[in-house]
Amino acid sequence: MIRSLGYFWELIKGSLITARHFVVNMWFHTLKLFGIKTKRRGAVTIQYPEQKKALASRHRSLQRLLKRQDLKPRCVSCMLCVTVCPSECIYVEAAEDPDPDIQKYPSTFIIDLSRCCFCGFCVEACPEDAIRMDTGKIDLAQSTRQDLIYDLDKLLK
Amino acid sequence: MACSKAWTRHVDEKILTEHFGLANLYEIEAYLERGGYRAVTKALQEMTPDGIMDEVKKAGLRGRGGAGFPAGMKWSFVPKTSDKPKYLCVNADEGEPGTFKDRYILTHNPHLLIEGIIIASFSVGIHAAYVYIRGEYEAVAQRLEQALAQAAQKGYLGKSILETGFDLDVFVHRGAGAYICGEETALLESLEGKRGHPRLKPPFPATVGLFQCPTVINNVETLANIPAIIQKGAPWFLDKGLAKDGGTRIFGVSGPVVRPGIYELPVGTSLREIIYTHAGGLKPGKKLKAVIPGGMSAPILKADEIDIKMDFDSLAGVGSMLGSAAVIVIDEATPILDVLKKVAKFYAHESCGQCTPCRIGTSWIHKIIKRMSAGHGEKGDVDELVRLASNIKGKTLCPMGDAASLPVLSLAQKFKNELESCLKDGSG
Amino acid sequence: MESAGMKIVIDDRPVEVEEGTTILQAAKQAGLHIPHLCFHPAFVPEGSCRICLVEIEGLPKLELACATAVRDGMKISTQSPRVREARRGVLEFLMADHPLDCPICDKAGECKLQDYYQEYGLFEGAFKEAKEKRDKIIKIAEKLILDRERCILCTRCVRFLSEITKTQELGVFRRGIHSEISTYEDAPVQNNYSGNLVDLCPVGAITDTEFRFKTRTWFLAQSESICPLCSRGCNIYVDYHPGFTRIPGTAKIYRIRARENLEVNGRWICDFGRYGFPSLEKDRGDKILWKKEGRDTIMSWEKILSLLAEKLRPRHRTKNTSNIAVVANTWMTNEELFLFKKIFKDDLGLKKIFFADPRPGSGDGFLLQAERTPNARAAKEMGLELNPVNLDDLSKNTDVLIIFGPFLADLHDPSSLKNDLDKIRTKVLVSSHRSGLESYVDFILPASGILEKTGSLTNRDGLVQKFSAVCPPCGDSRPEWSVLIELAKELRINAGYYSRLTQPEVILKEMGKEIAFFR
Amino acid sequence: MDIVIVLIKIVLALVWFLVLTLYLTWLERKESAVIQDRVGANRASIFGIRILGLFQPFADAIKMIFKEDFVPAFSKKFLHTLAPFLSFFFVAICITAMPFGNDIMVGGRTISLQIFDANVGLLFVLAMLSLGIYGILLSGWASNNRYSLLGGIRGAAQLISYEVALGLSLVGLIMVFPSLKLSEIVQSQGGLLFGFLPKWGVFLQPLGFIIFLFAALAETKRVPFDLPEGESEIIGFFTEYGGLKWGLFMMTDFMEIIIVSTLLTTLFFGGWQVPWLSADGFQFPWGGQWQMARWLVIIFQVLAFNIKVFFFCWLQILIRWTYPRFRYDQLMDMGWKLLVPLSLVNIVGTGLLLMVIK
Amino acid sequence: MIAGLSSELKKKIAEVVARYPKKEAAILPVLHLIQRETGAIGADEERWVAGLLEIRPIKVREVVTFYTMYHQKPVGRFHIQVCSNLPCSLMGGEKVIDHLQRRLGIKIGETTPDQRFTLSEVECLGACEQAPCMMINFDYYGDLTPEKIDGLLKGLD
Repeated sequence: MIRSLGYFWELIKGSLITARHFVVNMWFHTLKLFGIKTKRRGAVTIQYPEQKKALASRHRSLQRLLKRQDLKPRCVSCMLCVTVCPSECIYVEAAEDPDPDIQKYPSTFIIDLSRCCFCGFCVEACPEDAIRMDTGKIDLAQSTRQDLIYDLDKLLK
Repeated sequence: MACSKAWTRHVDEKILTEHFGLANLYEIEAYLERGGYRAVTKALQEMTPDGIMDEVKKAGLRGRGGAGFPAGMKWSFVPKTSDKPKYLCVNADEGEPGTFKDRYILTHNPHLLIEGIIIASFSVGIHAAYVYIRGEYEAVAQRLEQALAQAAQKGYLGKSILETGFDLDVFVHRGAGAYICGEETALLESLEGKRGHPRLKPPFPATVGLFQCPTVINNVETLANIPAIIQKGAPWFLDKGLAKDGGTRIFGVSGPVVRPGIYELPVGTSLREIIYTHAGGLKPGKKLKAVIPGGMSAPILKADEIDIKMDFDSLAGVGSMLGSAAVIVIDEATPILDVLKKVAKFYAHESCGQCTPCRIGTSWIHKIIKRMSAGHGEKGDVDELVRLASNIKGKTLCPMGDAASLPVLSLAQKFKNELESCLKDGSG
Repeated sequence: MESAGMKIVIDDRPVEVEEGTTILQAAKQAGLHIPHLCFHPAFVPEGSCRICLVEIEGLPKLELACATAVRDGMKISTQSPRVREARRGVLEFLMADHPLDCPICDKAGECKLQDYYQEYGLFEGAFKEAKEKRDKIIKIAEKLILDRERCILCTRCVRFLSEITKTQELGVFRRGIHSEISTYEDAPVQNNYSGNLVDLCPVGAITDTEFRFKTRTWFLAQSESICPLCSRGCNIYVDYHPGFTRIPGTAKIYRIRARENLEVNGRWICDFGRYGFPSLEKDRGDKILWKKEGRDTIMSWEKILSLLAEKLRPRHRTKNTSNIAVVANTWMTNEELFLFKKIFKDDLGLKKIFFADPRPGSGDGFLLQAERTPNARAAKEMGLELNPVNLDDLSKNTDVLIIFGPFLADLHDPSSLKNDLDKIRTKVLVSSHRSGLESYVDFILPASGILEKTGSLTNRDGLVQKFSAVCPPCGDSRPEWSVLIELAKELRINAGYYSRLTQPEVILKEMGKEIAFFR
Repeated sequence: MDIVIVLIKIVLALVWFLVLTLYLTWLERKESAVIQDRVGANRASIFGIRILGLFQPFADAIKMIFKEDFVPAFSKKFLHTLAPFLSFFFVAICITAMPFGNDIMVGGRTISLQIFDANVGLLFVLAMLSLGIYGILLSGWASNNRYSLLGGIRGAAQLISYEVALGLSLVGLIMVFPSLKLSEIVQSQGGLLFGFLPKWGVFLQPLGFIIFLFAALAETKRVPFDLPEGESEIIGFFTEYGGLKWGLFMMTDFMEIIIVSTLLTTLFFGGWQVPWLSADGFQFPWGGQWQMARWLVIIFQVLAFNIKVFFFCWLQILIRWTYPRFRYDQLMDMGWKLLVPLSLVNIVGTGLLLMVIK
Repeated sequence: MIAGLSSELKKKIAEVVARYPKKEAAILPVLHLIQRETGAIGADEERWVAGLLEIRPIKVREVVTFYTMYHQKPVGRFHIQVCSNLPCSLMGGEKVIDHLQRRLGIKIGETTPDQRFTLSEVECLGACEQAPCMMINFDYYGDLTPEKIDGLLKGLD
């Protein structure tokens, strides 16, 4: 019983730590409030929409479809992304291109972002390097479900 | 004949080429004068078909087309009892670069061949023979047709030859420019009026051949040897050559030698002797680099390998082959890459396109060599050639795959250093 | 001579086979697959692809498995390093001349070349030269596209057309690396079996405009079924796409392929059957409707069946069934025809039983039959007379009419049909398809299409072939056998008997007890 | 007139109480943020004016008001609705007994800055706090969710356990300041001990203070003692609540913090008393004094009360953001095996001490 | 063109066809005969031959495209075929080709505008002993040198 009371001291120590943080941070906050610039800041928070952190080079963000030199989509609608997609958010319909070297192009290419889990498998699977997730767009919230359905035009932009 | 001079040159009097010097030997009268058709008379009137076959077997006559299969054996494979007609096909589709012996026989002494055909047909029981002659030999074919007509006139062909009741018709069939038709099954297909695609073996032509009937296919030179065997006997013939490989062979020598031409010499004559004694050695100022001993498909021999007996077994012993006994001499000034390029181009052009390794492999090899000779060779290309050639070798439907891969293999292996010096240096 | 068993050993597996068997067939018996591209069991071996090479003990060269007959005591190795190396070599050659466009190739996923590459290849391509350029989109038939770059010249197509259809529309032109499959001038492949070329092609060289670019093969569920479009009863594969959850209309049948059954159709099906499947999916009725006072009311199965039973039951009780007429068809399965006969002929004792079947077409002398209905034989075997519909007989003194199937509309012209049907008070239609009959009847019961139900069919030669459902029933529809059973239960005749018949298999067994033919 | 005055007092007290409650939510966010090197809520704005997120509570309130009023299926709708109101009510009523300052004279009237000065004020407060258990039990049961029910039962067990310690810890205090009247308790903390130390409860009853602090923290059901709720994993009694009703539970929580703070202030830290400040100004023990106007003194005192309350609110939030949760056996051990015996010891000790002094 | 076949040729063809147990087998000689008359085997000739031999035209086309000696398009009056294979090229076959190209002003595979000469490069002609050699129509010419070629060309016609 007595032995277990040892934690009371630890409790106090703990409070002192948090209190110290409070006091120190409060001090810098107060200084800032009065317009005094200090090297250290009271908080490490990044104020998101105004301040943005640089995205990692390997980040995955909104998909985009790449174009050929003649501005046709690079996609040959092989549907490997459709196959590999774990959340079944991609839908492709193919059509015949008059150019025999291309042959197949997507007449419909839909990514349903409300299902997308941004795993990036589609990018990995693509044999034509036609889809990438490097737009840097990560704030994708929309107010309707329909707005989250990205079609060929939107993805090619 | 626009250049009749060219048709006779440097002839050594022997079994086949004995009377080649005569300008009109192809006329039946001249031939009969020289003792022609005596063998036919002897065979048809004095011998039994089996007796002829035994004699030919004993004579150790091996096929002169390239593979060297004993001729007598080939005949004996044909079923004795068959309600189907049997056919003889004479392979005169001489397409192998370096080979021109059959042309000589056909032009100078067509009756010798006709005699051989009659005896062989009698022995096997054949009543129709086709001479498949390459399309380019139009003049030769005409001469043969003329000889056939003359023979028929004299009663050596047609119904009841020499009143023995034995019928035989011989037809000339011209090819139309496809090396592959020298392969016996492709020849059959071509003769049947189809694309010259080799057939799967078995069944062998001896049982299922032309028009699905038993068929014997022999080379011109092989059949041309038959009359001598019948007339002079197997021991005499065997004595001319080696124990298992009787008679003489017509060696065709081409390339930068003093006297290119054909030389009928006993089987087993050394290559050096052929080149230096008979063909007169290389032209002044040229130095021997290599020799292809048996037509383009034979693996090459380097200059220091020419002390070899020219017979099937000896050449097989050094990894080459006698083939059609066409000796192509290559001089020091010729880059091996050029030789390789010619070889590869020829086989890529002549592949029939039926089976995969030959169709794609030969063209692949040709593309690599073209690239190399255009100066874009890369490190490892020579090894790649060896690898590709070995992938073709032994994996194709017909022997053409081997024919295409063996020279490439031997060239790439024996002249590796020279070939690699043509590559871009560095890792390229 | 009695065919002596040949004892051979393939890959350490002893097998005993008949004389004349090829190594390939023997290996199949031993449960081994030897790769082959040009070989097809229906044709004489050609031996041109060179991928079926095997090693035979004692022979210096590798031999073809497709063309070499076994000899007693042969020891064969299909997987020795030499064999694998040779196959790899052949594959390397094939790949060197084959465009690596699997992503857009419709054969991908069921391509032999892909399969073999996975098993024997897996190398980095050593081919650095320029690939041969060839024509890629050649229309060789109304529905067939030839891609010469993908062609590996196995010539299966050529041989099919010369050996099976004997029409010889395709040939091999030129030679060597330039060899190519082609039609003569502008004479396309034009026979009723052209679709088989797609199945035959081991790679994606011949594709089918009906299937081309539509989907990828790995999305498809392959089901075994029976072609219902004529009385031959060809065995088929139906490739069904279960659909994308989010996109409506993606669940559908993409193609029909031939299934091997040497007794019935060999390895082929006709184009009429192959390309006829869209008609099975088109114009489907999927709602249970009662046209109460001219207004369509959507109903449930329980309600509509009890309504119907109420109309039929009193007549049955009073043995007054002469004013009931039924129209059946022979697109119904054996089980359905049996139940139909049981209920309407035996139990209700109806006299007015008619059959309305599709009009006969013309046969082609090979597989396609003039009789365009899959089960007429069964109806005959059951003792049902295939009386064609006579509208006068049908409508005379008839109060209740039950029509199975949509075919009545095709057989009679609309105005006389309407006139005669208007004389009947209660008209019921049990049909899988919309045909125009809907506007004349009061009750519409949607039936499942033939690919949506399980059962069996009897072909013209009397072969009973079972098949099972390819896809789920469309909308509210139900197979006719289940409709018939539920109706029988509602009628409360022989209730114990019908409630035992819960599955088509059970019904078939019951049929076997009663009709010797189906035993 | 008295009624008017009482009404005014009620309104003022409630406004004070509710505004403090609201801003305690803001404070909690901000304080935790500052402790954790963050910024905390600063987004809520009116026409773009943010002022440190001070509008956050209003945003929360609006959000909660507009959320769906959800009642689980098969639950008793009435009881389900009643529970949060009960909780809220019993805590809110406690404020009536709190003395905010000394009596003031307005227009010849003596007005105490306390709504209702019961002579059992302390017992009243304790009783009301205890009644809050009903809210918890009721919500747990009425939710028709076995996790909620378990949460409610855990809550009741915890609260009852700590109520004992809470009550006992104050016995010593009552013995020292022999009154249950909160105004009197505050008044009697006005003097000095040993001539310089304010005669605050904490100095007279240090052990009692500690026990009371722990027990009171447990009563608020917040983090180290949040077993009834345990939102992150064990799921508590108001799982099935949302919107305004859930908001009421949250407000109750914050109001309990305030009540506990006022109790701590009133009982142990001299309530509105300012050390050395008498009715006419400061009289420092080391001599010297500051004369002050009467109204200034009152303001000082009210201010002092507020500051003390505020401090304890701050302290409780600090504690909540410092410690991890107890395990249930530890909780029970501490309540029954530590705090109750200790408080008994405290009572006996205080009694003995008082006897000795008398 | 095919209608104008001389009766002599038709007789010859009938005789050739009779040599074979199956009519189809006569295709090669018949094509040779027709090509000699018409210069090339076009679709008309193919159909005619197919009709004659009771096979389908596609079979004729298969054969025509397989063998190098049949021309689908007419060649010049003098078809010069130069061997470029190994034995000939060892003796200077390439030089012959170069010379001919320069002399005739056409490349390999081309026909002179006056339709007199067509130049082809062929594989071995089977006259290696007289390398380098060439064939003008069906006549062989060996041991070629530029001077000899010039003389030959002059002597033609």
